Amino acid sequence: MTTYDSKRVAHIHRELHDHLPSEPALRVKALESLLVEKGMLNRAAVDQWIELYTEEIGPKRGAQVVARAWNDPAYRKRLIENATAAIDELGFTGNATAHLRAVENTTGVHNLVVCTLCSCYPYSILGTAPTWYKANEYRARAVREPRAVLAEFGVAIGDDVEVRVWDSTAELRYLVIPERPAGTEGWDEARLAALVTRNAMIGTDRDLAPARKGSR
Amino acid sequence: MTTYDSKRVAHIHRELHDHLPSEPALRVKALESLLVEKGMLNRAAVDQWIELYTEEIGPKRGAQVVARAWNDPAYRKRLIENATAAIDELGFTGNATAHLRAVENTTGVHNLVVCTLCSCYPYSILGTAPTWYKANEYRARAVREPRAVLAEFGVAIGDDVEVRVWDSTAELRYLVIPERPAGTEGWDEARLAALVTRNAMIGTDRDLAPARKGSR
Amino acid sequence: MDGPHDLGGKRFFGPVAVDEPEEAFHSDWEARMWAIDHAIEPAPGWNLDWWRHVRELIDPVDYLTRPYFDQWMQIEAALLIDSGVATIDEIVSGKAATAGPDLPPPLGPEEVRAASKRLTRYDRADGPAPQYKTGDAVRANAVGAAGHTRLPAYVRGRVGRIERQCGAHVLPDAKSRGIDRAEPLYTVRFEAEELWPEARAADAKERRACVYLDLWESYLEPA
Amino acid sequence: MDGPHDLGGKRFFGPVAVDEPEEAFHSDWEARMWAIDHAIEPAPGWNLDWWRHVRELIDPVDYLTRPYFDQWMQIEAALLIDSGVATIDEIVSGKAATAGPDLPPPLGPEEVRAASKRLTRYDRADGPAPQYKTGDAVRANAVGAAGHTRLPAYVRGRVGRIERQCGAHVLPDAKSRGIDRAEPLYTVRFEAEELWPEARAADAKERRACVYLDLWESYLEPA
Repeated sequence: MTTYDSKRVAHIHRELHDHLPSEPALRVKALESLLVEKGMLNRAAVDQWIELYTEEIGPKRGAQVVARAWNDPAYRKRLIENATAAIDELGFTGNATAHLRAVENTTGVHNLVVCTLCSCYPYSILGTAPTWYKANEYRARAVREPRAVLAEFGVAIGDDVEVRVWDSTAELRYLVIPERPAGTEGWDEARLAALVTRNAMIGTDRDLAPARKGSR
Repeated sequence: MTTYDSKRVAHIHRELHDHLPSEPALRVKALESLLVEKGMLNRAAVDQWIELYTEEIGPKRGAQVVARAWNDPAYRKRLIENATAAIDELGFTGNATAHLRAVENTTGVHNLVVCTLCSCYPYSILGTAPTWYKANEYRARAVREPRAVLAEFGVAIGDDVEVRVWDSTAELRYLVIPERPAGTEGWDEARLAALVTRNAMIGTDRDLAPARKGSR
Repeated sequence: MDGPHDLGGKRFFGPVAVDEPEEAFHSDWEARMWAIDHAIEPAPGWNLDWWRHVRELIDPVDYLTRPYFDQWMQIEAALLIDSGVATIDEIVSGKAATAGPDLPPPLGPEEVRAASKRLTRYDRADGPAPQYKTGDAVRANAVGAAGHTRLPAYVRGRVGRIERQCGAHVLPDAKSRGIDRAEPLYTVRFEAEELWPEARAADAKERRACVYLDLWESYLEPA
Repeated sequence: MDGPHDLGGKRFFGPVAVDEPEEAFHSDWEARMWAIDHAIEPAPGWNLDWWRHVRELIDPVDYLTRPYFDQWMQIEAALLIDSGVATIDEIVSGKAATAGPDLPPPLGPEEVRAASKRLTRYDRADGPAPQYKTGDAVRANAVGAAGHTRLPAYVRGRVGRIERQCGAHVLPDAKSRGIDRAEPLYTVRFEAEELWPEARAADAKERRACVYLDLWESYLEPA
């Protein structure tokens, strides 16, 4: 059984450090083999998880949620009030979205999501997290110098805009609803969804104007 | 001129990280050559510094100070009151000892010196600092779990003893005066000094009883 | 815990690597490690808060330097060893010397879709009532916690305002020790000027900014 | 500055490498780097507080992983580049492309002994009088400083007692920006129970312990 003993585990980590091969792929391969031999893992389930998150579960889901909110004020209201219930209408609830909250960008507000302590992320609507989101640099800097971080993503935030950074320290997960760009009046949900980038839903993208994408 | 610009220097460090060879010896060799070419360094002075700190300046000096304090109560008093002046009597003032303070171990008190923020050390009486003193492990742990650290040095500290850790955060430097061990009555300074270890003067050694050293 | 994971506000990390291909997985081993973790019961008695704490306990330098999913591998290895399911030799060799634990059969491929839709709730309807209300000024504990906690160092001792009550959620500090105890949770807003000394300067570059954190009641005191 | 150098109290670093040969230098390159640093004027306008800050600004992972004297090399390289004395190409190649700065001739071997005896004092007789006296309770600033400071994170927001007044010493926070300003310095004692949550437990392993730090007046407020 799990011991919940911090010192014991720190010692185990040092042993692992000393004995594991350096190459991650070799480490994972051995772990997978061992788990299968122990009867704890079905390799076909691994394949299935990869397929599901490669083919189906990803930022396209979040984009669809955002597009619907742009086109349907009643849906937008439900999304703000209870995001978990609102994404469930589209069948998108699941991994890490039992306590989802949607936060809205406006002319005067920009939202940015981070997890400084680990890598919390709303998987079932955004898919797997980008590497930069989980990296030391983003985790350290997003709360302290969000404008400098956003500038690296090509996003300039004026002094008149309030930047709200959401540090996912509990089991709440955050979805940024970007502003609907001008020039998209009358567009249907699918066409709008194609404008919504993954980064816009994390907050590291802001202006989704179609011209910028060179599109349509 | 020096810019005092933190961001600029952080950027320079990243450039250095990207361009310097990984091997420290190669880095230092190139630096030395460059400084000589720039007229900023005399190689013979480098050799002289190494010789001085290898042959002459080292923990033997501190041991002599401690031994004198053990044998001469008046000297001990002066050492406690103004350690810089007291070591100057022996010609030992110099690098990093302009503001020296001596702290005494007793039956009920053990002192331990650390520099959590960098590696401050009283060079002119203890010589160059041991690698462990400058290492992450010691710097992180000495203030928080001094008994556990001392145990790794083979030093057991009872619950009845107060551990005082001195974190060298300013330009004061610390010298621990260990307890004079029993069984050394009548010993002269030289004989006593041979018992005093470098670690005892940092606080990572405590019991200097001669039997323990298998001596004399 | 004062560990390497507590990165918020730490200075002079380099630029963010923004030029990353937008794909679910960047390599085969990363994909497999991610999926293994979703396909197994990591260890008897484990929970997510303990899992996070086990990551925090990775050697500080390894924590900051080893690839992200390599750390997942090491977490799982540590969970297996800690709970007595595997030995370090088995982890290194990839060969089982003894039988596995007495767990239900592993997740089958046909069960993956349902598992992906499963909601794990952390709120507890029967938890205690909240002591603070929206708008209250609160100060985060100055001292932190010896074990796992979700109070980052950068808000310790700082004053913020309750933005909203979130109900009672399971307290990670307790859960990571195997105890399921709910406590009122709040979203708390801290102004940049309260958190960062440079934000107080008249010529501060990072103006008009704030950070929201979700903090449990025992992390807070009235301010 | 909230940087990687602020190591005091950070958890789960490994054992101390106690089995180290007791010799002045462990390798030739370490000895030479140590001695180079003692034999040069590192850069025009440098001072020791700036030197320490330049070390703190090393990439956080490099700070925690590169050998100690390798970091001295990198500090000197950064000082030379920052002050315009050398370019990165010169540092890498070891070959000077331009003449050196207009400094006095370097230290000669015959001057080394005298240099080793030189006392650099940091107290200032004409500095301001101290506001606190021995026995006063003081609380260390909760917020820290954006630039170089000698207030470690582990005492921020904690209460200690003035053990003694140390006179007025040059403030590193200012000196590292090129400003020579003295401020009263104090040795302050903090009890382990005030600093470390686990020391408050009834079964705490680390009993009867305290930490003394030398702190400047502007780091403190009355408690």
